[in-house]
Amino acid sequence: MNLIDPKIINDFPILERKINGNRLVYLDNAATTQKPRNVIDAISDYYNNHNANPHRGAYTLSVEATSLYDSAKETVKKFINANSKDEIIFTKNCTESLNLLAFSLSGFFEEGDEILLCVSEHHSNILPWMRLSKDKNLKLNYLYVNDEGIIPEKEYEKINNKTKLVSIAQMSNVLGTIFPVKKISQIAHEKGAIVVIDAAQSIPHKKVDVKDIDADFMVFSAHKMLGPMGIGVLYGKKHLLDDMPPFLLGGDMIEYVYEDHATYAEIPFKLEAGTQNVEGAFGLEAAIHYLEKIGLQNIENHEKILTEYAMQEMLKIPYINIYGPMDLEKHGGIISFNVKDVHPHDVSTVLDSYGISSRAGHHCCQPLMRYMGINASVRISFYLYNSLEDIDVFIESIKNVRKWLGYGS
Amino acid sequence: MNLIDPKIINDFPILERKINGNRLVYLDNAATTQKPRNVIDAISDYYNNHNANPHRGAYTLSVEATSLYDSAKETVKKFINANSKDEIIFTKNCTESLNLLAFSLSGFFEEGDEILLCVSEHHSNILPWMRLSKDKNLKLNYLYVNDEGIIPEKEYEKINNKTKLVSIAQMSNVLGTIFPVKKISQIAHEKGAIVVIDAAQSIPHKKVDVKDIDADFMVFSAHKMLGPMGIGVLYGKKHLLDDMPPFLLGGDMIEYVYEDHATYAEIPFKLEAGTQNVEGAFGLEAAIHYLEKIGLQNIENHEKILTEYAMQEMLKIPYINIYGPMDLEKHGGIISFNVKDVHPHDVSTVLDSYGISSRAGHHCCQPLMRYMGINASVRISFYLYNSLEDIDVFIESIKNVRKWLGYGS
Amino acid sequence: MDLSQIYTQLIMEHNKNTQNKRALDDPTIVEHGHNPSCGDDITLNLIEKNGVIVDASFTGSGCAISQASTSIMIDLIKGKSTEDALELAELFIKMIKKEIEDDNELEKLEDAVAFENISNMPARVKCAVLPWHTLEEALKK
Amino acid sequence: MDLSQIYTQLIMEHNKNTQNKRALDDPTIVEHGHNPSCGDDITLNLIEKNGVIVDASFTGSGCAISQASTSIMIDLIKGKSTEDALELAELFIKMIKKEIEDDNELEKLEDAVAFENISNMPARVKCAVLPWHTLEEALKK
Ligand SMILES: Cc1ncc(COP(=O)(O)O)c(C=O)c1O
Ligand SMILES: Cc1ncc(COP(=O)(O)O)c(C=O)c1O
Repeated sequence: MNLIDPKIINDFPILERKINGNRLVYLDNAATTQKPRNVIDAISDYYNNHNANPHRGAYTLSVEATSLYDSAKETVKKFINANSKDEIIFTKNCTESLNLLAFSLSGFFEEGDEILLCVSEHHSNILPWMRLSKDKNLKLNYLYVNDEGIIPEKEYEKINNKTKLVSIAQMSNVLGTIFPVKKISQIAHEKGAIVVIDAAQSIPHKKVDVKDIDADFMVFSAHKMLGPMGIGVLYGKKHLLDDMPPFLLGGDMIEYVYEDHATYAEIPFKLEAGTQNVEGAFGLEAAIHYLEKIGLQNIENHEKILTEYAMQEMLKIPYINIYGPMDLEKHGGIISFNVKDVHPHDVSTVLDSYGISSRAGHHCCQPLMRYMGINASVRISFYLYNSLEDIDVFIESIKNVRKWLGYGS
Repeated sequence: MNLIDPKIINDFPILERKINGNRLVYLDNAATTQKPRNVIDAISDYYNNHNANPHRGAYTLSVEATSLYDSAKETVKKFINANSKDEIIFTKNCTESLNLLAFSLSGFFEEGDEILLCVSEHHSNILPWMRLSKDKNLKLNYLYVNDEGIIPEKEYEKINNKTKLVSIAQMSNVLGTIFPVKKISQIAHEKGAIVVIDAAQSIPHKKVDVKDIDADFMVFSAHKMLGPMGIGVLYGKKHLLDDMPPFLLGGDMIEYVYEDHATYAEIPFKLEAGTQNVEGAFGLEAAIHYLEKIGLQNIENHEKILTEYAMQEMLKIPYINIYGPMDLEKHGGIISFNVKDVHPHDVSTVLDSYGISSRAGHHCCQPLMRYMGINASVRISFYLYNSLEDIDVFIESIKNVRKWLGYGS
Repeated sequence: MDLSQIYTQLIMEHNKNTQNKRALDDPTIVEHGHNPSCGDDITLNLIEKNGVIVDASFTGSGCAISQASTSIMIDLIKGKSTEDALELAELFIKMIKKEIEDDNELEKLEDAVAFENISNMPARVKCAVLPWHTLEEALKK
Repeated sequence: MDLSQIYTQLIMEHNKNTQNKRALDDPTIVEHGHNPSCGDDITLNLIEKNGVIVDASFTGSGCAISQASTSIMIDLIKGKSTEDALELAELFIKMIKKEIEDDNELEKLEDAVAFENISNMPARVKCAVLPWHTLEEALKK
């Protein structure tokens, strides 16, 4: 297992920035990632050379924009190993993808049915299902994790014949746990439930294959995988998407519109209303090309080395409390922790003064925080452009935190 | 009244492109607009120097991203003369803004209430209200236009005490008609109705003041006003936004989330779920700065001159049939027409061979097309970078259309 | 893009041809086909007897490409067996997708070969294939 | 950003100070204040008699900035009339917004002036003003 060639940091212009006089050490990749030059250039290229409204025009530019948009779908399709590019729906972010699902799947549920989540879900993978459950009198159930952030075997017994949908993140954005989604999908399918995979934190960092998982739906955001903001993905099996009523209504998703009724187009158009973000699609495609050039397996290995090193050094510091699995096979490149006596926000402020971007708070996972009995935590998260030196800077800086806050050490 | 300095075309890199060997004459501005260099550069600058997830981080980059995002809201607020930047909600496009409204306003309606649109509305301003009407047993009513695309006085009698909402485009994207929205707003308010202004086609081309119109809500898309794709705006009066339940649910729009219930943040956060498109906001701000540098009044004048010239030349061609108002005071820079015996798509294809981007079809306005008794039309639409020469090229080319299709002239 | 490869004389003649564009008495199969985004809208009328298409016509409206393609298709399928007609439809669609390797195969399409170049104009492909898709729907029922 | 301007000795002492962080018997006003996004969460207890704040304390949890700001505020408002306390709140918020022109005005804020530099750290402003907003809510009821 090797680290990625450190020269790739030259592909990321923002990493030349100084923060408070120090080199930027960007460790908030779970929130959003920095962009390589080829993605930034793709966006400029799009507006400099090809911009038009796709799908509607008979003229050259519009045809070009349409074909760029379609090509991006083809690239996403291959990236996740879907069957057809019509199974790829572009949204504005992972959150919209999940809202679309909760809305358009509502017809699949009957009073008393159960929806099962994990307690570690992001708010975006809780709230839409909560609203749906209230509207349709469903039961919202949770899988609970153990002290190390692992779901114990016994929890899976909650998947029963009443369970109509299981929606779970493949990787927790707080604990870093990689959940066994393939197995969960299999159990859920045995009980006849629909399986939704929130791949927001996994797909940027490892190869994800919808067929292998046998996901019915999968959602993620471009901005967490080197791509631009403002574009997200919903994957769905064709026969399921075919049966779903549209979510947003408007231009480009219709067949016929009358004053008092309307018919809708086929997928994927049915689920994409209004002018689509071709810039975003083109940028996402460039990001996927970059990821594939580096190699997903290399990225996964790189982050494993970083995570192992960081954990090892952090465990040496007695006043640091780390959450999440100690078994690194089950742990992606996200580490949540607390420093004794110091509030996470103060930790983050001190780290920032050394150039380190870290996140403090509930990480949009209040139910998990409450379940763990904490208010907030500090989180660092890695990506392909991080280095062992970044971790050294972090370890050195974290050792200064308590001093700044007036504690002996 | 003067034309804008033609040198500004140098600000738009794409206008150097050749289409089928000819200079690009981009006349599909009602669909989407081309971007000036300062907007394209702003996007690069954002990713090269400032990118982070806003609102959640205590570190420098995140604070910067937050302040760029807020600054964009402040700029939009001033641009439309809103009271507070909290009245500005960013969406992904005008279509999402309208869907958000139809969803979040549903509690304002009771069975039997009426929603009033104009027959010339874009599908995006029809379908969300149609679904709402079906769900809540409301009546969907239309104002009809006369032969010139003007709403006759008598139509306004349809605004009555049952009318709970009037949603209307300030400018029709087919007819080019500029509707008297201030007057409509006044009549509607007298009857106690909520007023929604679809400014998608107006705000890029003239000064629009929400206070002057007294709009309760206003919606538009950045991509039609020199800004990037993937970002739209919903303006709403604060007290109305305050009372509205959220539409999309997820990260960043919450106060407290428990396993079985949740409370939501204040506006604007409540209405903006998930990671927001800071790139888009920053790009939109750059677009507004560009528009203000040129001056909205100058843009309006420029387009008036172009429209007048184009109309004058087109009226000389006997086999061209123009739709929309002949009174140019009521007519923005959009001209819809048909060429005798030739289907609009063929017209558009022939124009494209001369480098001209025009649009053919129903322009997402099927009810209007049906009302006018046509299947489709050709549309040309102008913006600040178009010139009298562009119109000359168009007029010359349109004269060749019938020949290509095998007609004598 | 060379317009003259698209708006050929043959295609323009068929666009204006009203011989195939007419009502048909007692059709045995009527199939409606449309491209909502363009507004192309045709109704294909067929009289099928013992597996042979003895007469065919169409009504509706649309662009020159869709109208001509429909008219040329009707000339081609009249008198053919339904199997042969379906085979032609498959061949036409393959041609448009540039999936035909053996150029000799194209000969079977006769005048319809005039649409070979439409694949260079992605926005108009739908127009050219509309009648053929409609034919497939009609015969597969 | 200079950390030593933020994490001053005074602020750090108040952060660790437990004198003002305690329950209060029979408070006449109890107000809850929170920053959901940070997790800062305080409960302000006041005993008001004849328009004067005779005792005050707080409970809850939060970052050093919010804890210290609350503690310093409590020292400041104890013994003050409710009007004076509200005036101080206004002044404090103005200071953070950099809206104070006359530096002499700042003197009234005594130790709370230690938070003047927090305006250079927009992410932490909310923490510093939390107790003051909570006080306003408490007294305006
Ligand atoms: C009048 C009008 N309203 C709404 C829209 C929808 O805008 P968008 O497609 O950007 O959501 C458009 C443009 O397509 C329009 O012209
Ligand atoms: C696990 C998980 N799901 C969903 C989301 C929501 O993504 P977005 O904010 O891009 O919609 C995130 C990130 O914020 C996440 O970490």
